[in-house]
Amino acid sequence: MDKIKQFVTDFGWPRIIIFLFLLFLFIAAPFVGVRIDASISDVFNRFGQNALFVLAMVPMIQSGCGLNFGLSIGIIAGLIGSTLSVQFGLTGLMGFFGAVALAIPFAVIFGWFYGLLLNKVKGEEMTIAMYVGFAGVMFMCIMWLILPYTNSTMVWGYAGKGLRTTISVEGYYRQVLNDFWAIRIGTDFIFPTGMLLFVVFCAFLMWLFLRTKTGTAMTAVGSNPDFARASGISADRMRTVSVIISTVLGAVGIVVFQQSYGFIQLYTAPLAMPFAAVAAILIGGASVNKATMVNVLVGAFLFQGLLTMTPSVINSALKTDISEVIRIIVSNGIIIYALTRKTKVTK
Amino acid sequence: MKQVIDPKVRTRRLLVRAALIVVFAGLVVLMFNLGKLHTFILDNKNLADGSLTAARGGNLVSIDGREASEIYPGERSMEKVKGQRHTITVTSLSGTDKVVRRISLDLDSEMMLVSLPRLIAGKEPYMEVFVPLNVVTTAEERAGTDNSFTSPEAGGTDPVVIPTP
Amino acid sequence: MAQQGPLLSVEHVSKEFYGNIVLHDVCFDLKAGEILGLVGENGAGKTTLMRILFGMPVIAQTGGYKGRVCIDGNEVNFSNPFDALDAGIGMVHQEFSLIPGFTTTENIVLNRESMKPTFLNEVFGDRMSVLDRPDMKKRAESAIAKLGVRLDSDMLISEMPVGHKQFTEIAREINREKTRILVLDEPTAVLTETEAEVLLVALRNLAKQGIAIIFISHRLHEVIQVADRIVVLRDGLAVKDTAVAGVSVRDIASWMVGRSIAAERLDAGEKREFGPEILSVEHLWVDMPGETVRDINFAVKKGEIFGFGGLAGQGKLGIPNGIMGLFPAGGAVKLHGKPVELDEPRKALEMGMAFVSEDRRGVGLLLDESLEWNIAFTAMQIHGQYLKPVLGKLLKIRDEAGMRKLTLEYIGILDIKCTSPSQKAKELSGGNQQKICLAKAFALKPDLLFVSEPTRGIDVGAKKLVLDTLHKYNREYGMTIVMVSSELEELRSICDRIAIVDEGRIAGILAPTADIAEFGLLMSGEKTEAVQGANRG
Amino acid sequence: MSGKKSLGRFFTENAVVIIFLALTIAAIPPSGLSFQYIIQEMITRLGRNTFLVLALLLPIFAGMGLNFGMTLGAMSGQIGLILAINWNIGGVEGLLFAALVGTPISVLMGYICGAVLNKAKGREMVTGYILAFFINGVYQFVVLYMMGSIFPIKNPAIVLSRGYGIRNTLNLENVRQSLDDLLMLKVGGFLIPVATFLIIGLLCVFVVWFKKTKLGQDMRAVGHDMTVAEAAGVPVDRTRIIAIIISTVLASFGQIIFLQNMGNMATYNAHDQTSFFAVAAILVGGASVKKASIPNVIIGVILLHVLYVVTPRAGQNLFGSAMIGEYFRQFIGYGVIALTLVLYAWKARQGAARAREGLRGGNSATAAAGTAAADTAKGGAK
Repeated sequence: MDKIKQFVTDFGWPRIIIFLFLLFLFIAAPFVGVRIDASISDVFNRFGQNALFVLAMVPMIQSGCGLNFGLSIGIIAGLIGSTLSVQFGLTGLMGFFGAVALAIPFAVIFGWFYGLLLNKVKGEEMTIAMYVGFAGVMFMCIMWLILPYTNSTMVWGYAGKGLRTTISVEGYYRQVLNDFWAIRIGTDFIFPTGMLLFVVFCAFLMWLFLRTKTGTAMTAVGSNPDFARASGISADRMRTVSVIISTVLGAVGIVVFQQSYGFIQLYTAPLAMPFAAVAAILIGGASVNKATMVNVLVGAFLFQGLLTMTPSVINSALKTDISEVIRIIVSNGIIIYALTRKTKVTK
Repeated sequence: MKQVIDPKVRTRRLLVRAALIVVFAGLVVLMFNLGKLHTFILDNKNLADGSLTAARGGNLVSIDGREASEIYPGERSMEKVKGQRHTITVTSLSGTDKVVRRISLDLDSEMMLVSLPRLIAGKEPYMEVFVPLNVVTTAEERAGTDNSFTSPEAGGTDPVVIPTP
Repeated sequence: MAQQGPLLSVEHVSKEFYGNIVLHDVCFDLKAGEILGLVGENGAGKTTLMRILFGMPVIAQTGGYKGRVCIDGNEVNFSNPFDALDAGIGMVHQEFSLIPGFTTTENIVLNRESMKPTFLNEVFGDRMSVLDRPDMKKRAESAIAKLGVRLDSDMLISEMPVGHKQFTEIAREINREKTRILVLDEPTAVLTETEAEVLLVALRNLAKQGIAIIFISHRLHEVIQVADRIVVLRDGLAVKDTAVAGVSVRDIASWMVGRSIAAERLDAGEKREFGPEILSVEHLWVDMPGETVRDINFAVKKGEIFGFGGLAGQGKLGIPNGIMGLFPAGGAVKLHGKPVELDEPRKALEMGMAFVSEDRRGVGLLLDESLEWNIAFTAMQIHGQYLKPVLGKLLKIRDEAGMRKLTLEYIGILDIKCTSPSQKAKELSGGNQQKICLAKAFALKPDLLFVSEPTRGIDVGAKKLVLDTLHKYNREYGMTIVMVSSELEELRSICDRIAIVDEGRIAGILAPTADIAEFGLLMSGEKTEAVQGANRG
Repeated sequence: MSGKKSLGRFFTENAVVIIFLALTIAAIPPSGLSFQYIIQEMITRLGRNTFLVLALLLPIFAGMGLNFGMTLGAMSGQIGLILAINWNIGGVEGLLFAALVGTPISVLMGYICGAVLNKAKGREMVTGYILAFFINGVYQFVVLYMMGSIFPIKNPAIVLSRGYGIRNTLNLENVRQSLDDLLMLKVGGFLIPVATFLIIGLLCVFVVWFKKTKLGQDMRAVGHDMTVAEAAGVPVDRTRIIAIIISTVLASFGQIIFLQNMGNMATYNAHDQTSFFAVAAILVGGASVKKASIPNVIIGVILLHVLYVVTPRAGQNLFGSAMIGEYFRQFIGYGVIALTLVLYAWKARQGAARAREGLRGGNSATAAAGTAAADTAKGGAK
């Protein structure tokens, strides 16, 4: 009994409610005429699309920088990589990995500057990260208009310059990961093996990294910066490293997202993306200063499950589009919940 | 710091606060009354039964002393007014006849159809509630914020209009 | 006035924290207009006594106290400091409780501002009154005048010298009309000598106006100068309660530190021989808040246990923290003759020094991590130990098995009581946490170990074990140890030499067998002949 | 030397204002807009936005940073307006009605916001920001699903054709600019909405007066040092909640003033950018997270909005694309918020570091200098 109580306090009521709610949705789905196999397939797909963004939260949480509201910086790097890949006409797996390879250097450079900045503003990271992210996105909006891209699939036809808002990657790297070893059962169930393998591979790398000397030091910095300092660790360096890794994961994440979704979305599209990732990892049980691989996987699954199931089930049951509102309330509610919980490390 | 409040002061404050709540409620009601808009539809048409005909040559109609508008026979005109008590002055364009009527409306009457011939003739009821046949319906719109940040597909809050190709 | 009964009387007050007796049957009286000097070492019970007097919630939370505190002969029992304030007890804490961006006046009348009611009071309560600034200024100035010092009532606190801040604090307490008893906790600690002089005069002024004062200070000559009567606390007992007349600094010092039983040496009669000089420190300054080190010079020989004693706040804690690079520091520090880069903890660790911090929970431990992490972490980061290659030596990751083995080893050696090596550090008791900190340092196999307050807040059994362990490592592995402690007895039981730090400088270095009164005098900032001799030698 | 130094200090302290001023002035000529036009726009926008920006002041005094939760007030004001439109209440009376209805709602919202922020001390800003998102969900639930179904809505013109929920865009013609037109003066070719400015002036007087009250003083104390204030018996949490409540109520009035000037209202988006514009304006005016004044507000509104007026045209003329100007002004808005937050956090850390320098003069530093440094360090650590 005590153990259950302990579990409840550790995990938190909001998360348990969300979990039960999702469970209820799955049970209710067949009764309101929602195909369960299509839903599950959809959940897997969206899980794969978004898991890397959620994973990108881990290093910064671990190093004590808090939630990465500035993930859009990484996403921008990814967008640069993917547009360059399309510009160079890379296709298939080449296109995908080309985009990733082109994005990573930008992500490292952006992440490095972003990390330096966050080191200067300890204690205010989250608010500043958010606005740095916003400002970065708006700056890139200008850049998308004036950078000299020429590939006709990407450029506005009538003006001859400036990138389109939405660029199809059909014929470049659309679904290259999804289709890799994909398992089709019936008409509606597709298991995107390749994408999930890639996600698992990234998660494994992160798991390994957290076990290296540097990863261990990073966790210690987040857990107790004074202890780490007394053990000869430079907190600033570790924080910068964590920010760079987070940014790189954001960049890779958006390319994975694009190949599954089929489009590159530019301009203001990245503005809102970090919030979904933040909500997901918090739903997964992470706090503002502690996160594990389990939090990532559970969180991404729960959150994406919720996003998939609420519209289909609730809307068919109530004949309204109320799911949007539920989504807003749930995802922001969980962030508020995490922010207002007393945490040990207060700076 | 604990502060012991004099019971006298406390009662006084309670009274003041209660009074303020009353004033607040009163203000709401007052604003409702003063600000309530009504629409007059001034109708200068012959009556269906032919008992009365529209004034020939048209009328000048002024509500609450505002600038008068000309209404010719067979015409309708709309006037928005604030509050419940109004004066309608009808002058024939020839300037011979002048009729002044004071009207008091119910709070919940939105649109009133005023028949000018009846009004001029002083024949009750010269005013009836007007119910529009069909509510203005525009093409169905998708309500709500056009996106939420939780759905990346929707593409983020987009305060900027982006040209489409 | 003074002929009446005592204003405040403390009768048979006892207090224990979790079985630890910190006050035992303390009695004293205080009359109106009297200044009582309260002295004692750190941990003698002064702070606890004042907390009881002031109704701090921590007292009630830990089970209350025994005995009675009476004001005007009526027993009082405050549940929070505001009750105490209402009863007329004002307290000036060691740490300033002032708002830097406010003026003197605003601070003096903080939350007791003069107000003029407005019509909005009727709606939103008294806080909608407008401040009556002229009256506030008048009141502040009258409080300052009462104190008899010069203080600009419109100056911002942030622009003031420290002394004026202290006066502002006192003025705030006497601004309360009710204040009849004023408690001052180390009011002169942050003042220069001239400022302290002014303060003492001001206190006498106040006493003449009938305010009773409890004056807590470690500067014994100040106590003698200002107090009418003196109460000496030692280990929770009021060992002396006497008029000040005819008492010398030396007397008080020996009452303060004197023990009935002599320190028990672990090495009675052992002949000690040391190697060459291992650490030399010249002109060390350290900017550690509350423990500023100004100018420290000393040298330690190989195999020696060197002790630092002194009262809290005098800078002894700053020495290891500065050398290990945890706080900004300067000066010349040499280990094995090679200069140590200050402000760089990694360099200090790599050169073979290790540090057990006094701030166990803040600096010493990763409370949310396992014991394995806590013990092996520093060794992993500094020496690259407890890592194993994976993926064909591409990457090295934590060797969990190795870490476990190491942890089990130290759990055995230090008798650490825990459920498993993967238990979280925060779940252990204070004594066992301290052992983890020691294990962490030992795992580095250092040439020189700094231990700071190794026995603070742990029980008697654990204390002995910690000291024995240090002794063993010194004797068996020849580990040089620099130990900083507030407990003189502890230093005397284990150290080969003891330096007493006062106001950021070494007041003197004594042999552990030196007369106890010598230590007391050094701590009180009094130079003795013996010390001057020792310094020359 | 001191003259040079103080000039330098003036520049660093007002860096944001100066950069903005330069940027604005530089963007005016390429925009090709006449001064006549720009000044008229400036007057209009000053009337439209100032009240909202003023709502930010009290939480800054109380040390709670920029109140991103002011959006809650904006939503309350919008509910008031929706009801005024529903019952067909027009003119200034309609606005007053909306404000009266909005007040209790915004008090409740302010209380919720304050209570939540008290639980998130040290990260008020990000919490307030997310709280605005959260309450936005609740607002949508009420307006989109409950209005017309549970709360009866009389006016069919504002209800979606499905029978419940409010339409995306509301026409506010019944109250459009009724406050502005109440007392419109024409001075030298410029239209000046005197009534609006009078209300703004009244609020400024209130703010100045409020700072002199006991509550205002308590707020300052809490803003400077919560621990000391608490020790002195100031009810810290309560004071912070009151600051947020007042701010929320003012924001609700501000949004009503803003919308009456705009003349129509995007039911579900009108509040999205409220806090963004207000915060950007006050920061452009030279305020920081801890310090703000009425001049900051006025300078900020003028500078930000003149820039907002001229950049799209300047972008069009310079780059041949109005979009660049659009994006540029968004970038500037977000950028200035990020920049001032960074500068503030950085300065605070530098200040703490400088306080320590007193000791580094060397080992012969006098005792007095040492204690002073130690003391300021102690103060800084608090």
